[in-house]
Amino acid sequence: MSKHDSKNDKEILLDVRHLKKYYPITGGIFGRTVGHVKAVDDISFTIRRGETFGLVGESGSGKSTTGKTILRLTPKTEGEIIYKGVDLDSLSKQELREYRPSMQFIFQNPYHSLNPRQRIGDAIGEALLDHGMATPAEIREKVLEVLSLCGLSSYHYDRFPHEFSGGQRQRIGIARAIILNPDFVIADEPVSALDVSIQAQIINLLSDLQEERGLTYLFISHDLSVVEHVSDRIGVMYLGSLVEMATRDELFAQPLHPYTKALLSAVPIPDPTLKRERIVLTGDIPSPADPPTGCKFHTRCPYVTPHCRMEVPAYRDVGGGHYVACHII
Amino acid sequence: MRQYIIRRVLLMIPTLLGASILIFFVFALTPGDFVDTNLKLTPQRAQELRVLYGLDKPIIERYFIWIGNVLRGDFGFSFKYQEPVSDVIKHYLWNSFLIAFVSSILTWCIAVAVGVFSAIKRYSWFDTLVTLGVFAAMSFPSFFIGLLLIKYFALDWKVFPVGGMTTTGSELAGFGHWVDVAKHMFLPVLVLTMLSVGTLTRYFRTNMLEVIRQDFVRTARAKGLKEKVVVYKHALRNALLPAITLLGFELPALFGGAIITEKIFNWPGIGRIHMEALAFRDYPLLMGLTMLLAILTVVGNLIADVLYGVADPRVRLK
Amino acid sequence: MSNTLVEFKHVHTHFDTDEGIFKAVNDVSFRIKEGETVGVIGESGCGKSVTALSLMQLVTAPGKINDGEIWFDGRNLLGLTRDQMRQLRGHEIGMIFQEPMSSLNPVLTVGEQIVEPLQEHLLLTKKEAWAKAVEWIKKVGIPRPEKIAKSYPHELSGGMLQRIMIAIALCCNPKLLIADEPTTALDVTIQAQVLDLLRQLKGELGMAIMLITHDLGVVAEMADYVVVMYAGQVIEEAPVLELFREPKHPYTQGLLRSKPVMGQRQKRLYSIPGQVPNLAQLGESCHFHERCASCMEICRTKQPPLRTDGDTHKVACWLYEEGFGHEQA
Amino acid sequence: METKIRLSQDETMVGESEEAGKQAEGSEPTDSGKQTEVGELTEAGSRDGVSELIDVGSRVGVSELTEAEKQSGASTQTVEGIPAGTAKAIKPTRPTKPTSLWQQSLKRLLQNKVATFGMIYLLFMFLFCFIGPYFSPYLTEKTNVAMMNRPPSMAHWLGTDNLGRDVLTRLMLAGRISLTVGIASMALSVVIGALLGAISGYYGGLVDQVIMRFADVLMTIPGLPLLIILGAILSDLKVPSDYRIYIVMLMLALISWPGLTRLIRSQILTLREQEFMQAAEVLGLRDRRKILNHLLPNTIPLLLVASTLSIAGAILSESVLSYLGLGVVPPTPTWGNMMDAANSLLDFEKRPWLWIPPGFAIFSTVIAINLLGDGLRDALDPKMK
Repeated sequence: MSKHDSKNDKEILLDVRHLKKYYPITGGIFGRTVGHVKAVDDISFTIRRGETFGLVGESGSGKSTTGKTILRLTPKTEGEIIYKGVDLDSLSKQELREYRPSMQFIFQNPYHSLNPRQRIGDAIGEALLDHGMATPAEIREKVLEVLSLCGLSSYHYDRFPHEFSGGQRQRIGIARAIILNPDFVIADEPVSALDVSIQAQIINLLSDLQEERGLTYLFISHDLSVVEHVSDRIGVMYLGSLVEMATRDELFAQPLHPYTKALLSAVPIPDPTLKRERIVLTGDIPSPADPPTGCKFHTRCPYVTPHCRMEVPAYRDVGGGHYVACHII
Repeated sequence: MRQYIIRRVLLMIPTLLGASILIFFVFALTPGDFVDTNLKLTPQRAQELRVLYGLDKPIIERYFIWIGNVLRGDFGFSFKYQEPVSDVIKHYLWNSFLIAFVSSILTWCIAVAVGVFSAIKRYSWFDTLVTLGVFAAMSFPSFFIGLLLIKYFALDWKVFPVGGMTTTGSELAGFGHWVDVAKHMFLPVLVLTMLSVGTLTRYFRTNMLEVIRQDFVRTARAKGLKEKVVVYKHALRNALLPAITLLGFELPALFGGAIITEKIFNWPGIGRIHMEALAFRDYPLLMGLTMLLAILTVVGNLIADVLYGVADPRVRLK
Repeated sequence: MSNTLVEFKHVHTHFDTDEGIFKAVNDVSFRIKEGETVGVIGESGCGKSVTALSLMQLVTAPGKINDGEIWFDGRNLLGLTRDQMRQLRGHEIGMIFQEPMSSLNPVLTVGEQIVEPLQEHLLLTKKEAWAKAVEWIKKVGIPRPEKIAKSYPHELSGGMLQRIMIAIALCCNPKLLIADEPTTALDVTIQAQVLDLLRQLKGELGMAIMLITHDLGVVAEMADYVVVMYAGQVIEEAPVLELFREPKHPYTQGLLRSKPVMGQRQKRLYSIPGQVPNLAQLGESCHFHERCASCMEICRTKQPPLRTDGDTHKVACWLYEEGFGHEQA
Repeated sequence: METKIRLSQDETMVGESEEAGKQAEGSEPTDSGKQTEVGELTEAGSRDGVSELIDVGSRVGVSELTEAEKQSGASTQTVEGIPAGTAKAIKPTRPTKPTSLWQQSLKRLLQNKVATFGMIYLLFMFLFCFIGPYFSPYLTEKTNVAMMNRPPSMAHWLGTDNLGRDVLTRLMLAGRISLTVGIASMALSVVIGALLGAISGYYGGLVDQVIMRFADVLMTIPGLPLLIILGAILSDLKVPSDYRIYIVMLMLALISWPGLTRLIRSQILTLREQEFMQAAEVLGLRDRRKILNHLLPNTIPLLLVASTLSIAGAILSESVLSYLGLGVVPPTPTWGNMMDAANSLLDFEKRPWLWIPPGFAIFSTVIAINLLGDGLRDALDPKMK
């Protein structure tokens, strides 16, 4: 993704500090809390304006929960979310509503993220009306403009979601998000439910929009090849914690954390001539309800030491903005 | 699982209390009571009786007396039968249970067989026939079926007795008695079965259709198992699973008595007692009966949930 | 030259629904040799799953195999009686599916579900079958096989369940294993484990594998020979090395370029425009012509036959017919 | 097993709501973004190839949609080796009229022969009851002792009753009352049920607990016994007969609103978990718009089916009550109280034309409503089965 020069891209748009999201497990007769599912366990990272920050991880890594907690779709347990210098939690319900247009979200499942009984024109234009950013007269014209921007035609305005394919519905979801002219968009697995050829169309659309409108993305995905293509900086999550974070080139050129190395080697490459020595992790992903003690990856790590079992490794910068949480590095 | 049951039992208490309040005040607030129905009494004698039965005390006080007794198992005293309510209930309960139990067994067997079979033979004539039959059974007013059966089977063709439990004045004992009761029982059981078989059949058919579409049924076929093993071992077992909860809901129907059917067939069960108590405004008996129904329903719901837990390994092992 | 195990000859499987007749499998012909892994790739709706289900004759209503022959081990399966076919399933042909979490009966223990085919096909006694089941659970790499045999499917992870499915499919030593998107629902690291297991078992048992997937990486890694399907038809087939080195059909070329590949970053992804045509309205034309960059007049009117071009590389495109297109650069 | 009918009718509804309820709780939000494009792309959720194809094919006139695709895709394509954009653009044909889900449901309903038959029969029943009497010569209802208890004849198609009134005309007039009571009590219980269900479903917390506990208490007492007790009390209060109808409506609504409340509540809970509601949250829409534009339109299908089926329940309950003399009492005729002619042995055996027609009227109307209700459920939302 090319860097965007017009705005001062050094400004930090989003600063997440020690974010935690615990789901209580109830037990006993009166349903008191007997434990926690640590879905997001002390995550910190920053995103600069115009940048695409990739968040990659497998099931149960907490990447989607992170996205939803940042936008206050689910209440957080601890930590701060500073957006454009303002702590989102200090805002009242009404104040938060006014901030909503500038932070948008693109959902993973094209079939469930659109109201089946609402025409797509209304679905896209509804928020503009509700925020008073356009008068009813202007609505149709503004929606048509954003429809063509996203590769859809004017006569789609009155159509209903069930008349579109997966790829087109994702375009509608994107149009609905960008019509509010947001600065920051979280894309939660936007292309995972699509076929390869349609995936490429949506990825290209997202990068065009970033170039034209200077958007900043938090791109969440389990697909490493897609994340490598779209991101400037990438964070790798495992069982609720950030294990490594670096610029794209550095992360793929020399991954440090054993999990990142295993993850990169596990991705099948569409090149039969390539014979790679693959690190195959043993065992299964532990359940987030009772994570292993010390470093959470120690149960599957090929380089495990007694120290890893006891102490949680510190998440530190090993030079040049390359963060990693591992004892043996 | 155990904690879940304890929590459910604790939750039952407020619900039952609420029900008892509702029942008591529905009766207490209505003008007139048992004493009024007996017109022969002089006003002065009537007042004496009221004091005797404690009807003159303020309502709230009467409620606590009543609920206090109920907690000790004493459901009060029936005016009409001049004996404790619990004895009246005990006496007639088993008659109702008899027809209800037989009818339940019949209903469940038919419903499972017909429901499952019509699900397997989905677009056959049998399936459409069953669907129409199900809707007919659900739409019949209970008393209408009863009257029709009596008119044709009892009066015109004289195959079954018109009503009652035994032919009047017969001293048959042992086997002969039971044959006689069986003859009397046939029509009421038929009515009760027809009324409930509709919904249950549809329930099993829908469940079966749902299960047949599941992935593991396709896996069973991919394993090369015989079709009847696939259907009756894999699919049926999963289709019957949620049905176990319905056993719990049967409880009130088993002991609560079928008010209309027992009235039409003059069957000496709880249901008919219920109607008579209404006619005589025998409120203590009515309150006892309705409270019994409430308890049966709540216990039935609990049993339904517990059975589901026991049956489904996914819940049992949580 | 190992002889042919499976041969599809002009197979037609159509779905007669109220929205028209869907030609899911539209005149498909290809071969699978003994001990060979054939990868069948294509996007959603290209008919790859239905082709496999046609071989197993598990096509559910309203689908029906209308025409063509499916030869297996010297017999035309469509000529067999219902019971003869049933005896083949699970004995000569094993099959595993995409969703391991829902492919096992939730109320039966894992062991019971492995024992069934053993007793049905190998006529083992209950005790012998149970012992063999435990042996197979160990063979597919699951620790504590005795305990696992007695547990229920919901107690196991996705990866373990897929291993159980593999045990079920292979326990009667079939000649062919059909794997319909076996690792799509699994995490990358677990997918690597399952693919390794499949390779190891193939080495040991030497069965042929029909691997159905949409992931080009998995095909490149596993398959010896690749068949590309689009809109119910085979449009290209070739040995895996040749197909990846020199794809001939524009659709295959487009697919290979649209997929972001780790380590080979492109500035912008090539994306095939448009989407898969409606299978109920397929005319007498090359079904890809609307999306094809090098579409010619004839493509719009006539369907190209599948022609061998070079010794083993077959392609169905007018560019490779004499007198029409020019030789591809 | 009267208690069973009402219970079982409720039970099927409750059964459904429990199913929906179960989905509402759902498990901890797993974020496995697995690329199960086959599974996820198919809304209907059935796994095999069929749905994958039907989904692909269901797009309306997909070919002309691709034209729009092409513009955005091809124009920015500069890819070595493959000449860009040589294919001529296809002129987009005028697309068919957009079909809303409601039109699609109507089409599916009309295709369902059984449900359409139910609808036509109901129409006939309404005309028969509300327009019929004007054609009957005996509308004035004067009792005519000379014509007492005549069997069906050319003059009186269904004979006359013990007061010499024409049974057919009375059947029509009775139908008016029975249908009105059924529909009115349904409307009442739907309004109460929808309102309380929406409030407890949307706002939850204390208000939800209070409403739900109250509904539970009401539901502990099986419907029919409660109805009979209320009916008995009603006759004690010596209410003038024309007011009785309204009180019977009130009673029927009183026992059926808890079932509806629970159904609507679990539907709202399920909807709130849907992604398009989270999208509404992200877009910062006001509560009013979330409820009116998103929650309500998606609840109406369930409401439509539940109210249709509750009419059937109300008519059945009213007929039982009136038959026992506890509901609407003569002289206002309803199908139920016309049946008490069967209580005297003589009428019952010798004059079946007195009680069989009203019984059949109830049965046929209720079965038509059930067929229509079931057809509606399939047409509106196949998943709602």
